[in-house]
Amino acid sequence: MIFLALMVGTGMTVWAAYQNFGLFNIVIALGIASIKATLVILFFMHGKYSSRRTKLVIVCGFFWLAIMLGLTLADYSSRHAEPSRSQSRPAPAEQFV
Amino acid sequence: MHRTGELYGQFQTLEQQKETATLGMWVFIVQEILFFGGLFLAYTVNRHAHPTAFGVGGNMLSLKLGGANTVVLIASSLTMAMAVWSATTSKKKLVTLFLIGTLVLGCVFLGVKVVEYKEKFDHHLIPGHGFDISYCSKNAAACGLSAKDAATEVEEIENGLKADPDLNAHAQLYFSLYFGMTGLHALHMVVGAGLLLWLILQAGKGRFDANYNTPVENIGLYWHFVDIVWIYLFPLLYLINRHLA
Amino acid sequence: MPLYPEQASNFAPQVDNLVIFMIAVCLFFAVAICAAVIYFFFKYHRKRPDDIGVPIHGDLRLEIAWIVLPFFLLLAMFGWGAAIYVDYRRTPADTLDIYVVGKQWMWRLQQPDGRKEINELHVPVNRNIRLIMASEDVIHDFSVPSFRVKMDVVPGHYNNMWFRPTKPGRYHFFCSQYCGTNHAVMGGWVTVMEPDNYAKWLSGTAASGDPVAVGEKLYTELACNTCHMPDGKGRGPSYNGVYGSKVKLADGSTVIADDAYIRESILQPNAKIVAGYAPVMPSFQGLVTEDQILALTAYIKSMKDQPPPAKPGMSEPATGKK
Amino acid sequence: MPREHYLNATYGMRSWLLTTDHKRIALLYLISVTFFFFVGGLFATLIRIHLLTPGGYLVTPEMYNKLFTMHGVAMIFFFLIPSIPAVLGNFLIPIMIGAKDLAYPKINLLSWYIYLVGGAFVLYSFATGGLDTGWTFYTPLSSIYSNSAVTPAVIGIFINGFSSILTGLNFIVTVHTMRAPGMTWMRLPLFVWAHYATSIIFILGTPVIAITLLLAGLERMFNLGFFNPAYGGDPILFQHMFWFYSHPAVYIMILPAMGVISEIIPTFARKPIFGYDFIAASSIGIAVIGFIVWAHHMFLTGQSTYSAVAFSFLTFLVAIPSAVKVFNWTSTLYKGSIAYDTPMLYGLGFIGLFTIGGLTGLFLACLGLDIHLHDTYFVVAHFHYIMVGGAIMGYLGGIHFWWPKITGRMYPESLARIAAIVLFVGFNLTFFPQFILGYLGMPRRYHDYPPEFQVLNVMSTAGASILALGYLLPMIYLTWSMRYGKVAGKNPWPATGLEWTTDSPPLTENFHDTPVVDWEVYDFEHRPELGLSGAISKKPAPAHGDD
Repeated sequence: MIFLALMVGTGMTVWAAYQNFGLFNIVIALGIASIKATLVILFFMHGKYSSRRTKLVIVCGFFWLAIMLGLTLADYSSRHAEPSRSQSRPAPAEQFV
Repeated sequence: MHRTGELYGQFQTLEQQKETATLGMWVFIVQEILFFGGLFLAYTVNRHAHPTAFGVGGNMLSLKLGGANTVVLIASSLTMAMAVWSATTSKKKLVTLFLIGTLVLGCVFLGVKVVEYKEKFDHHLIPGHGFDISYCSKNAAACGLSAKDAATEVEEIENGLKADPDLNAHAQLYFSLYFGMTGLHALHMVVGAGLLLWLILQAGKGRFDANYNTPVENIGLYWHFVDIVWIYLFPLLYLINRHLA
Repeated sequence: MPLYPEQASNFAPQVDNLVIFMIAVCLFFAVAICAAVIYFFFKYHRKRPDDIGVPIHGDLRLEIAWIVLPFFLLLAMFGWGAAIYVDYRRTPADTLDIYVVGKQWMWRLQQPDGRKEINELHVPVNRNIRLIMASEDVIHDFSVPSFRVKMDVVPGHYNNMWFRPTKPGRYHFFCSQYCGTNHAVMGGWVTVMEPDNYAKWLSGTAASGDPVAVGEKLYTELACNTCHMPDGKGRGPSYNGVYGSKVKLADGSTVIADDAYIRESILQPNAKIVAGYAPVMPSFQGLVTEDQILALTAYIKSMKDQPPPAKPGMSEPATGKK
Repeated sequence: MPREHYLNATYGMRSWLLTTDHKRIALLYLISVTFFFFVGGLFATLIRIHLLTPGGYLVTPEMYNKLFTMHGVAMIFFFLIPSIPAVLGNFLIPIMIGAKDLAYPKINLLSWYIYLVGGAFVLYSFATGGLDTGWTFYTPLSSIYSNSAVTPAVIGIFINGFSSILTGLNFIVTVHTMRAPGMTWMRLPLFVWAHYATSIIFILGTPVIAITLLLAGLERMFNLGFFNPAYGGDPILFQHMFWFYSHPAVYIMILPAMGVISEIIPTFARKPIFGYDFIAASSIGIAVIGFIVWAHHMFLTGQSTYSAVAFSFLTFLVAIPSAVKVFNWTSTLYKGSIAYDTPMLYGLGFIGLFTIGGLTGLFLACLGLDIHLHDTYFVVAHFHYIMVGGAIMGYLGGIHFWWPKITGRMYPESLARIAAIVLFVGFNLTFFPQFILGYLGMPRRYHDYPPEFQVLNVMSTAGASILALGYLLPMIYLTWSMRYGKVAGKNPWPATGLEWTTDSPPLTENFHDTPVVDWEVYDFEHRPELGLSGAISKKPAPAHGDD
């Protein structure tokens, strides 16, 4: 069952990769991957049937991953919205030789 | 030392011992998540900075090989899960069989990976001095491209250069990440294969049954984790923005 | 012995005020805690070896108090600090822009008019100055303690910072981000000058040496002399007596060999080829800077009184292509 | 025929090198971290001598850069991080919770060997060309421009990371599954809580530094590019990834020391610790919040202003759990029965120095001030107050406190008190002047400085020589006491923990029978077996502390 679902998921990502959903390309690809990963954790790895403590450990792992990715990317994505005056990039090349 | 179900000195009961092993494995997997997390972070930031080069780089990978590998690896996860199931239900013959199946699929995966690496080497896609993202568009014959594919590739590289004049440099970033990420993943596979080999020997002696199956279960957890990493690597490296080709 | 560096920019008083506030708050807590520890230490000294203390397990009200009160103090520190930081980052619109390049282990600083200095920076007092900074190799950091400013200089990025010097004088600047062997000597001086002195300094030429001499040096350094020989027998025309004269071009037209023409010939040699010569000169675009071009031009100018070489087949003195 | 214990149960090299006894592994760690402490200390001595004069004539600039880099690498990765957890934690956690050993004794031994292999790589790097990148390994200096032996050092630290990870894994699982009957979470000694919090950081942080340094190493070895600006990579990304571990790593160093102090203070004030649950919770709080403050090391790299403001705020937040601890320790002294034994002197010294270290941290968290103070000697002074004044004071306090348990013998008390005071004075004289140096603008990592900074540098060097003496003393008398010290009983102080109910030194299985805990933590009142019949004023305490 799970195996079939995973196979379908794989097929879908490949198909989706050839479609253009604009910004959503990445969201869709990663969304499907996440669904697949969740299936593996819940069923292949028996996450669904394990103790609350184990579940907490798993959630912690992903939560910290989210902290690392989230806060770092928050820096990168807010760099272009500086409160200072418009940052006209100085003409490079000649001035900087 | 690996006598079936032996109680080690530091424990009071067998349940405590088993519980400890499972918890330990999960904690280990959590640290693996963060380990690969660093790679995913490096990937995300660099892709964000150079989307064109990463798109062009991604299209240089073989979707056929990558896709086939995904199927192989998920299948190996299935056989691994079946092996764990057989162990917990004391089907001793089946355990060995499924474990061998997992190992074979794992080796197929690694074999395909070697073929892919070789191809990248031939196509001058190893970062460093010889790197040339446009090598195949210039030497279609050497890369075994059909006339049509070659034309597509030439066009793609031209478009890429228009959007990103420094395409060749930035594509090296992509391929560094490609080799870094898949290389570390493959390394984990190799370790996993070693563990499987040991498990198969133990299973052959009929050591695992409903009472004692912790090694099968824990190595299973590890194997599934490695599978999950690939589930993310495949779309990130091979798939995103395929359509741009 | 001074306890703080000179206050020489708009930021210095702001930062020092905040520091005084922080020291006051922190000193209060440090003294209170140390005093309490020392007082209890002696007051509750063990009298008999088998004495035990009064079993007090805690007090919720106290715990809440010392979570909430410090929180508000911290909030005040954070807010004040953040306000100053935003000032640092919000560059005013009317700045004098200085380009700064860090490389192992020197600073090159360039005035808006193209004038360059090494490890020296001259700026007028009471003007908003913006530094636009890039690195050629590793990460550096431009820091002027007397101005209380500092910013990393990162390869692949342009980082900006601004300040307004408020007091004429000479102030140390340092490289503050460890950058390899000579990190400690990668520094220099900022000279803050009255505006008219600054203007004088800008127009003066003495500071950077005689441009003719600089140009002559460049002339050999860039190997111009290997083609443009004075006797006109090289692969390129001679400079002698060229400046200001008419030059006949390969397409039959003529131009006056002025500053603009010389500049163009250095950067785009094949645009106007002198009659009788082949278009073999490479472009120096990106290899020479504007002030190097100025120096080269000055040198070429200085040769205008030399007799032009007589070259058979040429009616006019040959020129131009460097 | 002497009583059998873990030290004399078996003999010979093999019985030590292949031991799985957590107590013996702790002693193996004790020897190896002490070795690295003296390696790092030697570098520090040379640094201070070099800085006596502006211009510095002792060593060349290259050599100076190597000295401070190797000082940092040896001290941070091979002394401070493993010191308390791997020595005291290893020795005490199983005994404190009433277990026979850690959950994975073999993995425990393995992590010591991993530590040795990592250490060997790093020493190899020191010996063959040294290392001059700064302990922070910032790219592209480390990955492209440095000419020193970066590759083996990076490999060594990468390997050493797994030693930390396995130790943390062992502790977490042990605390969860190996507690003796009656040892509930709320009866755990605060030392165990602190190590639990530390282990969280080991598990969640260390893999990130491993992958980060691996990527920098690959960049150097194979021309790959992850952070290389020539390929369009971003050196600031390296800093994000580096500090995601390396800031929490500061808490790896200080949290266990806080755990030690939380044991020492109630023992020598002889009363329950004030606000047990708040101290326990603040350990976890520090571990968690400590993970979301890292970019305060990067306020000046050009990270976005919004991000800087957010990180500054979060950094201020982490001050609160630390302050809660200090307030609670101080309040514990109130109406105590305070003894002046050496561990207590270290404990109180810790409170003072950690308070200064913590409060000066606020200056650096404060955005407006960090611009001026960043990368100056102010930072150097601040983190030495935390790491030396905090972590090493805690470590030495703990070593003295548990020395009778570890060796079965007492150290010479009066000599030890003198050493503690010498250390305190020497430390302050070394590092306090550096705060002023920093505010005056002297950048860190300078082999050469303008002459106006000389007075303060001379003071600092003078202090360092006193400090060095302070470190040599315990080294000598502790070694001496192993043979000649007074024999200690089961519970010389006396203290309330489970570790004090067993023999000194304990037997290999720790306890004769599995202990059952039926008392509350740090309770002196209802423990007749401690032999404390002395008077206590039974008046309920008025509910106000100090401040």
